[in-house]
Amino acid sequence: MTELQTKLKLYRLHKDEYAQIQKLLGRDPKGLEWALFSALWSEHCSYKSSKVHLKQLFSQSPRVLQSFGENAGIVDLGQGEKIAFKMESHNHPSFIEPYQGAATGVGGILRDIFTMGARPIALANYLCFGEPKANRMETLVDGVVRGIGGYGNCVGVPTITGQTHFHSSYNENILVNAMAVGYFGKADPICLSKAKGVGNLVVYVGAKTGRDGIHGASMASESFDDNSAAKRPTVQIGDPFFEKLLIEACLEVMKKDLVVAIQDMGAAGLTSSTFEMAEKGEVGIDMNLDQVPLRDSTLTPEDIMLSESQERMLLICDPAKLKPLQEVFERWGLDASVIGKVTQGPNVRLFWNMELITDINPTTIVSHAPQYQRPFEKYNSPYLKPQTPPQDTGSTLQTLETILKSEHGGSREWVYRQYDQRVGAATARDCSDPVGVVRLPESGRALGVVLGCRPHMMRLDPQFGGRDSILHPALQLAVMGFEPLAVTDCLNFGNPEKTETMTQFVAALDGMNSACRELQAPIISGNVSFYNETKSKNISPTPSTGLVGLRSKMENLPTTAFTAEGEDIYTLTWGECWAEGLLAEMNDKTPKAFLNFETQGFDQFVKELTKLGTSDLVSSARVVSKFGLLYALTRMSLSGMGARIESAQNRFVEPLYQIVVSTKNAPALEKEVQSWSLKTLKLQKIGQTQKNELVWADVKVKSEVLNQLYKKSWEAQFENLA
Amino acid sequence: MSDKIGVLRFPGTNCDWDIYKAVEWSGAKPTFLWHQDTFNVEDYDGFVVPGGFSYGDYLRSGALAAHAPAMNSLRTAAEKGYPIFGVCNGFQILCEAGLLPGALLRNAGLRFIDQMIEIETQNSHKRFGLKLKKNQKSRMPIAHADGRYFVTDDELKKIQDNDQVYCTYVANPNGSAGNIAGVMNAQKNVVAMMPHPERAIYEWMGSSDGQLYFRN
Amino acid sequence: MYKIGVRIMPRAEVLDTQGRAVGMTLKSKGFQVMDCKVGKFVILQIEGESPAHARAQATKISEDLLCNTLIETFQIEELP
Amino acid sequence: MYKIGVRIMPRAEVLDTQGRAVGMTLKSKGFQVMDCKVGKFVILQIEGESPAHARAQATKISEDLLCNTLIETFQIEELP
Ligand SMILES: Nc1ncnc2c1ncn2[C@@H]1O[C@H](COP(=O)(O)OP(=O)(O)O)[C@@H](O)[C@H]1O
Ligand SMILES: [Mg+2]
Repeated sequence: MTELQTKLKLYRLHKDEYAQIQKLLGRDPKGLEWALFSALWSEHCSYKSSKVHLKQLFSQSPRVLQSFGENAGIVDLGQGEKIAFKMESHNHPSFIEPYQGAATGVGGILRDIFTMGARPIALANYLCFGEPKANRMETLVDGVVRGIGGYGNCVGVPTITGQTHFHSSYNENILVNAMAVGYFGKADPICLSKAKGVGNLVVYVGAKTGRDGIHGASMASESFDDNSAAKRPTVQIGDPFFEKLLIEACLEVMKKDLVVAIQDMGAAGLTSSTFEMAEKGEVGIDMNLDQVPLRDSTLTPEDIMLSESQERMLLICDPAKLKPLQEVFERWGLDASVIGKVTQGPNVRLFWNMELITDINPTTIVSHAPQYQRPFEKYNSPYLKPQTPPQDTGSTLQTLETILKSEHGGSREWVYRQYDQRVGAATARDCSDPVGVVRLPESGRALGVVLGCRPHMMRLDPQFGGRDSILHPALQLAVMGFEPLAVTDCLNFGNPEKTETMTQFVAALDGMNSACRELQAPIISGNVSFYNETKSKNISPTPSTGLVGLRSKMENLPTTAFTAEGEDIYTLTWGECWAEGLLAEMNDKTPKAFLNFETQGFDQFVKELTKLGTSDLVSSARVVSKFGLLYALTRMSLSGMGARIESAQNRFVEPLYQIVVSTKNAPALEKEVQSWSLKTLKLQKIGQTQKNELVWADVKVKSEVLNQLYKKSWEAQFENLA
Repeated sequence: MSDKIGVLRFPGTNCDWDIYKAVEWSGAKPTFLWHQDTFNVEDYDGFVVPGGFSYGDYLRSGALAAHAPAMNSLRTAAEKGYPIFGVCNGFQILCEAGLLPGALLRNAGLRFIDQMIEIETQNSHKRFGLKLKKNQKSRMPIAHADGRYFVTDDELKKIQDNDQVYCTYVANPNGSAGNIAGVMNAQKNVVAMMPHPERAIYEWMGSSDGQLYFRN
Repeated sequence: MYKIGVRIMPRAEVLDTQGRAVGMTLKSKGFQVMDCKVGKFVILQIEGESPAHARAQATKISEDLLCNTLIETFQIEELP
Repeated sequence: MYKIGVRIMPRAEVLDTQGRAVGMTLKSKGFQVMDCKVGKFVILQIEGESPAHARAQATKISEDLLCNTLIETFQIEELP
């Protein structure tokens, strides 16, 4: 290898990118510049394969105060309340060191939220694991769950919802996506990351810089191979205790108006924070790298610029306010060190012991990062021909038992029991419900958080699966009376240099985007994680989503299980779409499906449903999901109240979409639904609630038995994790 | 006239506001007390040490917080008979500070547990739970990794004989000795429990049984 | 400057659940482990006039803070 | 039967979150502690043919199970 080739490999730059750098600079890159380009032009920081597509996203609505471009999106809830939220992946680090990988994933997403001035009030996590018996899987599941709990519990932010999926495509590439929601009350300012004010100081706060995660950003932009083990020494360690101090101190200085701009040091650490702050503010920065607080005195300037040590922030501060700012941090036991100042610019200049070592225009690195139009094909769904769903075959009860015992149909209580779901004393619905609910402190209204993306739908049809990633959670919110407001996402895909991956990516994004547009629920923040590929095998495309919804009051919140005897049970079914879904996969069958979705009127349906969900007409409700209607009814019958059902519907085919509700007032419910005049919607009475037992044709089984099966499956799948 | 309640705050305390709001709900007046500052005990009618992860639970839960300057004042308050209430990490801190008998070890299952549980009152407390009746059941959440109450067998007998057991678990979730969920000192002014009554104030929280622990 | 190690182990009468769990795992993996106890090890760099002085400091620190003598015992050693 | 101690400490280059918090507290209490690291100590009772054999077992156990070599190092000693 030539010297140049070695260098390109080390810094993970393509030779075309090198040519582009030469052109931009008018010379060869030198010294530290290599590291800067490597970090900021990595897929992770530059979104170079996805940007052209992300630009098309529906991202605005009258409620949106901040969309892409800042650390997190912000939505106005009215009455002086706002929320910031975002979701992010930590897949690669979690596969290497599951505890720390997952923990630092939570820490990172929390920083993105409080950087903006919002106090974190809720966490959620979306997890995809391989088959339970796959190599290391038990260790990975254990470590990831402990890590998420270890961090979230300690910082004192409740985890209120999540999802856990299993599939062989994740055997060697698990997904760990974490979402955080932050709250602004009437008096809380929004803080941005735009540096400004020539002469203002650049202040470094939080943990000292160590060797953690050097080259992390560019590592996350590569596929896994057998050498991954050798890349290990860069494990980042998270300290939730330190983060808690940082949250309190940062929110305090923001509230006291002591900062001009603030940015967390996330991927590519000091490099991305410095250059992005300067670039956004169209100013220069002079920074003395020798003044960066170090944990390890042998770090070189390059190490310092690339370190991903956790729990660090970069602030811009008016010199007159430095003293009070430092006092706040000191009170919380943290250091705030001046490491530079804002200049006229345009260049960022980095000094090492008084010597100028880098002098470069931030625009060159940030805005001129490459953007690729990676090849993809037009996606055509194979499931558009009308078909009638297949008939039930075999023993229904046996099939139900198999489902409940499997890793797909069993309880996730083992997971969420390890999360503090109620710290903050605001949780109204915890992880045992699909929608997590917290009370908004000032107005007392309810905020609902739910995650979307069902990987088995993505495997079936990435375009419909993308649409489903929005519609399914939106329905879950609506039926509980929450108006779906906005969306964050985490687009986990394989290698974008492969046409197949890009085709899936574009199709999924198209599905998501149309759904968001139809519901007027914009995507306002998110993250793309490409290269989820190990030894050339891609994961199932997995665009996980997080939706937030607003409910005007806490009263009449439906339960997700039957609670009262003698209530009438109805299904509300939208259109004719269906899929054989997860059960077919479990039986190693290629699922059949009909996915020609009727969009006309769906937005009205969601609106009407939201109103219904806040009325007193619905006692309990559930969106029929994986494994179809029988499984949904089973889930509603676990806590002692069952049902007697009469319906000719296929028990296990998954309707897209269908909702089960129970009501005390059947005539009023019927009248209400008829008044919507939606011709695509079918209302059907299917039975009544009754004590202790679920009965539907040949199925006749006690709630208690179902509950046992549901709860025991985890132990059966993971012997050592009971 | 409403009670003045001092609520201690350590680095890493995260139920401080939850306790603050519960105290406020009860009609008393809460004031935060900062770990680095000593305080004048006469300015208050009682004290709460809230839950959380003081000092990240490093070394042992509550161990580092037990040495804060504010704890010296709290010790004075304890000696003078002021009512003091610890919840979760507050319980751990009070044990580590020697204000309550015993210690809290890692849960028997070695994992953090968040769960709605039921406890049974054994003895009421003059300020934090005066109206609680013996054998009265309350539902509220636990959320802890180190909740296994440990005392030597002799000591266990002593605190049982001396009516120092405050509440017990109906179904022991963590391996606590004598199913103990909450305990008092010999003088019965210092009391603490692992479950979180401040997370069970309003029906929408899933239970409002925690009210009795704050309201007199 | 002296480097002092403090070894902190659970008392015999306290059930060491962590040790028990590790021991069981080891046995199930076929290791001939009859017993396992899990404790802590703390390394302190102490400024002091003499080794004896540093040791005395470490003892005080251990009694005050590092060790809860109700449930743990400790042992001090000078490290190279 | 041999009694083997395994001392497991965070790697030098890795952040020791516990040590940082404990060290801070010790300093604030006025102790002359310049640095503090917190690790684990595991005592194993091992059935083995010889001290060397027991040590070898302990090493294997440490590598396989007790120590996460990504972030920790370990050291083995025979205990009396
Ligand atoms: N990783 C996780 N973190 C928190 N909660 C989770 C997690 N995985 C699953 N859950 C919760 O477990 C419950 C059951 O999961 P599942 O059966 O997949 O969902 P659903 O109830 O939507 O069918 C859900 O309410 C979900 O919120
Ligand atoms: Mg950020």
